[in-house]
Amino acid sequence: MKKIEAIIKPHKLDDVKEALTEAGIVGMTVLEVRGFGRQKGHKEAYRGTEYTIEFVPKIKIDVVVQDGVANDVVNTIIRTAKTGEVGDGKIFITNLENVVRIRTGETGDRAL
Amino acid sequence: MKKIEAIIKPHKLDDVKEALTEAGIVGMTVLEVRGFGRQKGHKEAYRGTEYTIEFVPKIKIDVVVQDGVANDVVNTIIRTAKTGEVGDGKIFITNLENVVRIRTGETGDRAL
Amino acid sequence: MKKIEAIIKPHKLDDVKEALTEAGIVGMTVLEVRGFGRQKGHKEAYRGTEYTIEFVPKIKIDVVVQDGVANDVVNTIIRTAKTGEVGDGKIFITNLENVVRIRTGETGDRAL
Amino acid sequence: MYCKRRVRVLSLVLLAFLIACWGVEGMVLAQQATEAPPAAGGAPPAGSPTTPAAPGAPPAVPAPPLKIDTGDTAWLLTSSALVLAMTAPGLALFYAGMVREKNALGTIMQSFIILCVISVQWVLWGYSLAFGPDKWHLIGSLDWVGLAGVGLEPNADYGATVPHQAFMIFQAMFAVITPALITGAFAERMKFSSFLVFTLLWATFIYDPLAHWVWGVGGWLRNLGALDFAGGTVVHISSGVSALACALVLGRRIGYGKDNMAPHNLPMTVLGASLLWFGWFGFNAGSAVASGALATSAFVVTNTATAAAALTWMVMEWMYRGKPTVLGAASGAIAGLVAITPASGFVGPMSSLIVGAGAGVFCYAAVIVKSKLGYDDSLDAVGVHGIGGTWGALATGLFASKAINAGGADGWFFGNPAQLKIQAIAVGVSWVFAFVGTFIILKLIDLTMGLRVSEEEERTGLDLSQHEERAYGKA
Amino acid sequence: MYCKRRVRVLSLVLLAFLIACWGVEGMVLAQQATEAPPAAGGAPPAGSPTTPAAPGAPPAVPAPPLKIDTGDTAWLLTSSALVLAMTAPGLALFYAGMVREKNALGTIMQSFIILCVISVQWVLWGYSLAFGPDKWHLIGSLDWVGLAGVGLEPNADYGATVPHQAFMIFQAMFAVITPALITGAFAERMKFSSFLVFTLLWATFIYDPLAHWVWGVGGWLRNLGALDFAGGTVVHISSGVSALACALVLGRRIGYGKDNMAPHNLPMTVLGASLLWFGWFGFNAGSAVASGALATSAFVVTNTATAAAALTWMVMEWMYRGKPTVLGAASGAIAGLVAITPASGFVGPMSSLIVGAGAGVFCYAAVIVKSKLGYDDSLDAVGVHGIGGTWGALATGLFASKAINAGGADGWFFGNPAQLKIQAIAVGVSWVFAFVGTFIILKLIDLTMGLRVSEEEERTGLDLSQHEERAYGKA
Amino acid sequence: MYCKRRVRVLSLVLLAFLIACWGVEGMVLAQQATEAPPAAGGAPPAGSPTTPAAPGAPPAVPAPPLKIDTGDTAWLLTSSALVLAMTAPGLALFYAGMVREKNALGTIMQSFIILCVISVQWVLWGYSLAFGPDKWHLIGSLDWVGLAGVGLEPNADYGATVPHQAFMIFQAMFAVITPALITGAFAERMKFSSFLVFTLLWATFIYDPLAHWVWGVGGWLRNLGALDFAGGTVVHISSGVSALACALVLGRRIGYGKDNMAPHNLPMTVLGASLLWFGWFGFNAGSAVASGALATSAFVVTNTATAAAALTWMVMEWMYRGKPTVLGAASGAIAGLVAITPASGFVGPMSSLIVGAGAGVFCYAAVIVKSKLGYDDSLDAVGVHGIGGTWGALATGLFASKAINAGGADGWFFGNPAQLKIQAIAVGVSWVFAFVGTFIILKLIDLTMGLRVSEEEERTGLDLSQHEERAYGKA
Ligand SMILES: Nc1ncnc2c1ncn2[C@@H]1O[C@H](COP(=O)(O)OP(=O)(O)O)[C@@H](O)[C@H]1O
Ligand SMILES: Nc1ncnc2c1ncn2[C@@H]1O[C@H](COP(=O)(O)OP(=O)(O)O)[C@@H](O)[C@H]1O
Ligand SMILES: Nc1ncnc2c1ncn2[C@@H]1O[C@H](COP(=O)(O)OP(=O)(O)O)[C@@H](O)[C@H]1O
Repeated sequence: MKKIEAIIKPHKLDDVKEALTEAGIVGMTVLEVRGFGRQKGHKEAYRGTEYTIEFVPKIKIDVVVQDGVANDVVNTIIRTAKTGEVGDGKIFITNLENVVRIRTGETGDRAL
Repeated sequence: MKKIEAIIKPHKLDDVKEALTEAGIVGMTVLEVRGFGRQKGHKEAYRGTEYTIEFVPKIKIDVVVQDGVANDVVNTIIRTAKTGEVGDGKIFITNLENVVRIRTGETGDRAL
Repeated sequence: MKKIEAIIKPHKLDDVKEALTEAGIVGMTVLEVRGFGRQKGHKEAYRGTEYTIEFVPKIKIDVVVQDGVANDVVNTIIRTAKTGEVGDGKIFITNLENVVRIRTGETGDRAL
Repeated sequence: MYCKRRVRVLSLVLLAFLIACWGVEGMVLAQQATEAPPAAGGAPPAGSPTTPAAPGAPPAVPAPPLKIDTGDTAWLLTSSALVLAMTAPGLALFYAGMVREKNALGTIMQSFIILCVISVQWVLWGYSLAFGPDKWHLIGSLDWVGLAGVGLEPNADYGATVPHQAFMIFQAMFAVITPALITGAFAERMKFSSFLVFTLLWATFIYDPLAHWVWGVGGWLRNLGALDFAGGTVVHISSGVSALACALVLGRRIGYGKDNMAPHNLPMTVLGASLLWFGWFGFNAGSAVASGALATSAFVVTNTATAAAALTWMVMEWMYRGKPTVLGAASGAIAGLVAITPASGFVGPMSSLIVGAGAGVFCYAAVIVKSKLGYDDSLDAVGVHGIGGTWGALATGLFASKAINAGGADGWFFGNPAQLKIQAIAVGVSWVFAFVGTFIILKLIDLTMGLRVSEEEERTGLDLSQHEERAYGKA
Repeated sequence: MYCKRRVRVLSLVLLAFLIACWGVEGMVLAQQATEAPPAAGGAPPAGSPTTPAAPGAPPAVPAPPLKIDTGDTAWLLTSSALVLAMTAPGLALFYAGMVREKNALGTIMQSFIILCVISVQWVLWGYSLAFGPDKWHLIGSLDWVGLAGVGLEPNADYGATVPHQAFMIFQAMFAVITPALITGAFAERMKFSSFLVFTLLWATFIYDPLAHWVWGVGGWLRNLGALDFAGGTVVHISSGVSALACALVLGRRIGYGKDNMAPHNLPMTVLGASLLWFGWFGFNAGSAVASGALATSAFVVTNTATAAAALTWMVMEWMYRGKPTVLGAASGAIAGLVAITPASGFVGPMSSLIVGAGAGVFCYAAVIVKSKLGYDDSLDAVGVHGIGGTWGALATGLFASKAINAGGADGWFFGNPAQLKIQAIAVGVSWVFAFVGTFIILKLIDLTMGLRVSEEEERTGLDLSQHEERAYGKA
Repeated sequence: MYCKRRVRVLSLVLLAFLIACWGVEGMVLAQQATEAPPAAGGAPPAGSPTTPAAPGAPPAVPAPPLKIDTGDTAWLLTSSALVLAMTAPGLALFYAGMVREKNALGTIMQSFIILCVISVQWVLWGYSLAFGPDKWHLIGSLDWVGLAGVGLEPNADYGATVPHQAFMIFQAMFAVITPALITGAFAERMKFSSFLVFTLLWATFIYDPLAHWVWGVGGWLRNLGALDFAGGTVVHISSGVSALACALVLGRRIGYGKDNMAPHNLPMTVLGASLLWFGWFGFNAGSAVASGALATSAFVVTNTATAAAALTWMVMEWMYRGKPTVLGAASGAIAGLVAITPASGFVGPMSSLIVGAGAGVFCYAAVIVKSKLGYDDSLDAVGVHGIGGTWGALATGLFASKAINAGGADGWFFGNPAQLKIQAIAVGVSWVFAFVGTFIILKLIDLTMGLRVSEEEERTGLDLSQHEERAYGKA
């Protein structure tokens, strides 16, 4: 199994989720993160003080899939999360040793 | 070393934490995530508008342990986080190359 | 490529980020987590009720780098995140199968 | 299908409304007719414990038509608005800040909807039951139902210088806040529909009679000489004791004593507490039903007792636990406001320091003791209102002075130990009546529609389970 | 370089200010001169629909110098403060709670800065246009520009017992809140600079004339006999209908109907709604411009209608959707406040129950219908203020009674069907005038400076794009 | 063990309280005796700068017993409640929104507990020091300690138509808010216990004497003819300058200039600012100690100056930095309120526009300059209150006019340049006195108990380190 971690722009989450669902993915885990990279942050000012905020809000999606469909999933994410502008994000792929479904104790591909 | 990532129901955190502590685990890292899976979300309505929220609040626990105890840990989590209903969550197990303790610079099993 | 996950004290984030930037790292992803370990938590009280909060606020930094610079990065983090007191945190190193840049579709080291 | 049903429901309601609208025409006409003529009370104006003349005022001359005083009316209307602000946003936020995030809206809703329900109940029958012409010294008659006969002329009994409706609406705000105080006891677990039924029954069968006994002309506790300037028995003991019944009948929240139930937003709670303090000036000083010396005195002692109680609670906590807390200071302030309420028109500023300090001591002790006894009075309605109100009612029997209010009485420390006994009777009666009455109402509801939400709903929280809303949405 | 520019800007501004300061000396002197002598209006006091004598008051004797009544003035000043609190914090929070987090500050800012802009506009020329000596029954003259002639003596036309400036500042608060209500329609997408220009033009060309027609001595709708106690047409229809024009001209928010646009902070919204309720007592009861029977009556019906409307909305929702919501109850309360506004000085408490219930029914229906029609009135300014105001203005024609206010008129249900026709005319005129006028202003601004922020700015949110601030900072 | 200690503490306190309760009986009795007889001041009523007769009022006839006016009293009580709301929740939220989340409660607590501490201090000795019978033109005597002799009859010097205690409690709210304003300077780093001691010393040794000099009968600055209607010197200069001393003595926060210290909740700050605006009507218009022309005038100029200042600050920022900010508009409003405070009973509306605009310009400049100078006045108490108060006090010397207030004086622009000199003296004296006095108090505390929390406590935040609470709990 592969674990696919995708960092994307927040407003793309719905599109990505729908596309993945259509592609037959039934589970994923999502969290809010702050990204630092080529995309510039923004300025803020409060009375006399100015701050440059270098971190940009991002969404991270974790999807665990069978080895066979990993490529499809990556491509689906690329297709739907892309705007073509700096800051679209990255996808990290790791090998997973095992998966367990807590409810049933099933392991491996059957746990997905 | 193994990294065990468990996605569980939020109200099970205390039970899991206690069971792991009893099992001799001295460290873990916890974060709030939103899960998408077989468990259904809920509806919300604000004046004329209705939303279906498909993401469910979950807790993710990261525990890094020596290879030998990984199985025990997984079983402890299954035992304590299980309610038997859809949405109990998943456990992902990955192989870890190394661990470092920042305070001392120790690495490997000694860093845990 | 290696994925380096560092759990650090929140007020050290700026220092670590700057040091990594100076060391030539151009991207990272940051999130807020709660840690449980040797460092003690704190007490809170509300009217007649007292709570012991065992989880401590921490920051997790994810940095993905080429294999060659992983060691440097780890050392940089150790150097800047260390206070010498319990709770300075841990660094976890995993092997990564692949990285993709969503904007361009580039993979591997070029995607960083 | 579903959609069609909805459209049908909507049309039906619209139709029903239009018919209702037409139908009430007659009733409205009839009512207006009774509104127009001055509702000149037959009885001559009498000095009464609740609306005593300001010291030094000329003795009331019987018979001449009562005249509205613009200053008195301005103060009473201002006070009514202030007391409204006590319930919403005041109490709503005070309580909501103390619950967990998942119950924030459900808790706010309880105060807010009580404001709506009782505002209507009061106009329709509540005011009549509480203040209408006396029956057997126990209850007001139904003569004033729908405010029939409650017009814009002064009523000699309840405020000789303000429109009768001004007194009515001021009292409406009291009737509103009292059941809202109870919600602190059953926070985070009561079914919304059952809560609505409870509120309506409680207001009608507990609050209205009790208000009549203590404040209504002819009420038996009033006749007995019990002093309760702004509601120590009627408002605070009644709500605090009913809160105890609620906590006992409903039982503890799931996870009580185990899960972290820390307040989700203490700045919200302090905001609520501050607005309560602000509004309480209307509550106490407005109870003079006139603007002048008595209102001023009530205002001053209210502020002094509150400050003293907040400091006392904070210091107690500091000594007992090691740190002074913000929630403690805010709770102490509320305890002080509660305790000074019955005394506010009868005691001087130095006495009020002691009344306040006592509130800090007793209510803090009550809250600490509660956590040992193990019943789950979630937001300490018992400890603050039940104990604070009891202390305040008794303290009135100690510190009351005719030098402050010639229409009142002297307390023990001013040479009249009998007053303390009268106060004790009023306290005892209120305790028993409120506890037994509330217990019966709760049991009735429990047997018919059930009191608590299901376990899963409780875990999910009231916001989603009862209202399908979340307090803090994420984009 | 950049830094130097800044320093230069700063010095220049300081200099300019000092010169201005000196320059206005003459003007100020001139104004003070006109302020000192009593601005005794030439016309004898006349019973007027907006400031009718309290029932039973002795008939006004012509000629003797008008005397300030301390009670009336106290109530009017209190009311002015209450109405200020309606806009900020009331409306600001009510609206801000309903938008997404990224627009929270931008939404708050709109109400807050309108308070500032109109406070100045009103003193400089707005009051003169609205209430100044009549021109052609259509507009006030410029005689009172800069408050020339608006002094501290009573003005017989607008409050014979209070300083003229007290009436002026009370009305200022009405002029403030009206454009602020509109901001609900274009929330989350309007450019700040364009919004400022819109506000100033709208106040000057829509609000001021309309206020003159309905409330100004000589105004043609007032002469027609249209009843509008506290602003059903002037405030609520005008803002609600203008909101419709805004929603249509600006178009929908990006992602409307697709993205989750759930309110980011409903406790904030309920806090705002509660403060609106609190402040509305000043709005309606203050419109008696005196403290006494009429103010009391307005106070009572305001509270009753509001409660009835909140309950009705909640019940409608419960039947139609399956759950009673907190936002629904709060929205219903506002709808009730809106509807009772024009009627508040003319109807009795039983009538007000129906006015309130009607508001709950009609406004809820309007909100449901909107979501089918597809225009994006983001925070339902049309459904609540447009529909609620229209219902209230018409209901005044049904339920008004001279038994409540001798200076008013009877409505249909009290034997005078003609009044409903007059009300309908006033409603129709307000609708057309506000819609057309707002449409023209918006189109002018759209062609010159543009109305909406860019797509990227909208996605980022108003807080960062318009103000470079975030509502909730993280350390 | 631990538990036993606690129980013992609790019992001891309860016992102590009961004994105290008994013990004070005598004292209370004694006090009541002095309360009862009318505290008729020997001196005939005199027009005084702080409580001037309304223009046009009949000249005061000496000797006849003073009569309480219900309208005046209603307004003064309302104003007292409004000023209370300025400190809590107003200022508490205004400041708390600007700090980091970890200090939110600690910051709220400072305002809240000052309200409690000073409410008690004022009743016990503060009022006597400030307004009691004069000693050497420098301080009030201790004759009125514990409010002895401060009864419910009017006092000719301080309000001939309201109960003396009404004036006392109104002034109490001023004594409360002044030290609370200072807390902005030492936010996020002061030890709670030291802060309490500081507050008590500062109130007693700085505020009370200064209030006596400017407002007390016999006070030397009052005798000099210095005009300060509602507290430009007494409240704002004194707090602003003391804030400067605090910022200098305490030093900067850890991480100042490096860490992100962005406000954690700006909606909370705007809510606070709006409530300050709302309450300030009581502060300024209430300072007329009567309801009528003067109160109305103060009300109008307060609103106008505030609006003008908010707009000016916003425009300055827009030009200087490129974006108008919400915090800027709110800050500008407060600056305007500060500046108009001393002038509010003496200037007309057009003058107030300039006073307001000046506040926007000067205070914004002060805030910008601060960030270059490098001292850490965390929430800009110096820039807003020190500079705004100074400008307002001087502007009073420019724009005051006897046409507005016959009991006042003319300013430079109305032909009396001498007034500006008097104002300048009062400003200078206040600056020196407040700065030196505060400096000494701080040094004393620093040497004995220390001023700042430890480094680790500061990093953790005041909420957990000083109070063991968190503002926003997570379930
Ligand atoms: N080396 C890295 N390790 C971890 N996360 C990274 C890394 N580089 C980029 N990211 C994440 O990807 C996001 C997008 O990266 P950025 O360089 O801004 O744009 P792009 O991917 O389009 O080149 C960042 O905000 C950060 O969250
Ligand atoms: N393929 C997956 N990848 C990542 N996370 C997943 C995946 N499938 C499920 N999850 C996580 O596990 C949670 C529980 O999954 P769900 O399908 O609802 O129930 P169950 O595990 O009982 O079958 C989800 O909410 C989600 O957070
Ligand atoms: N076995 C573990 N698995 C995952 N996270 C851990 C583990 N041990 C420690 N951590 C994380 O590292 C943080 C610091 O650990 P702690 O034991 O307190 O201090 P130290 O690393 O200095 O010994 C913890 O708060 C937790 O977030």
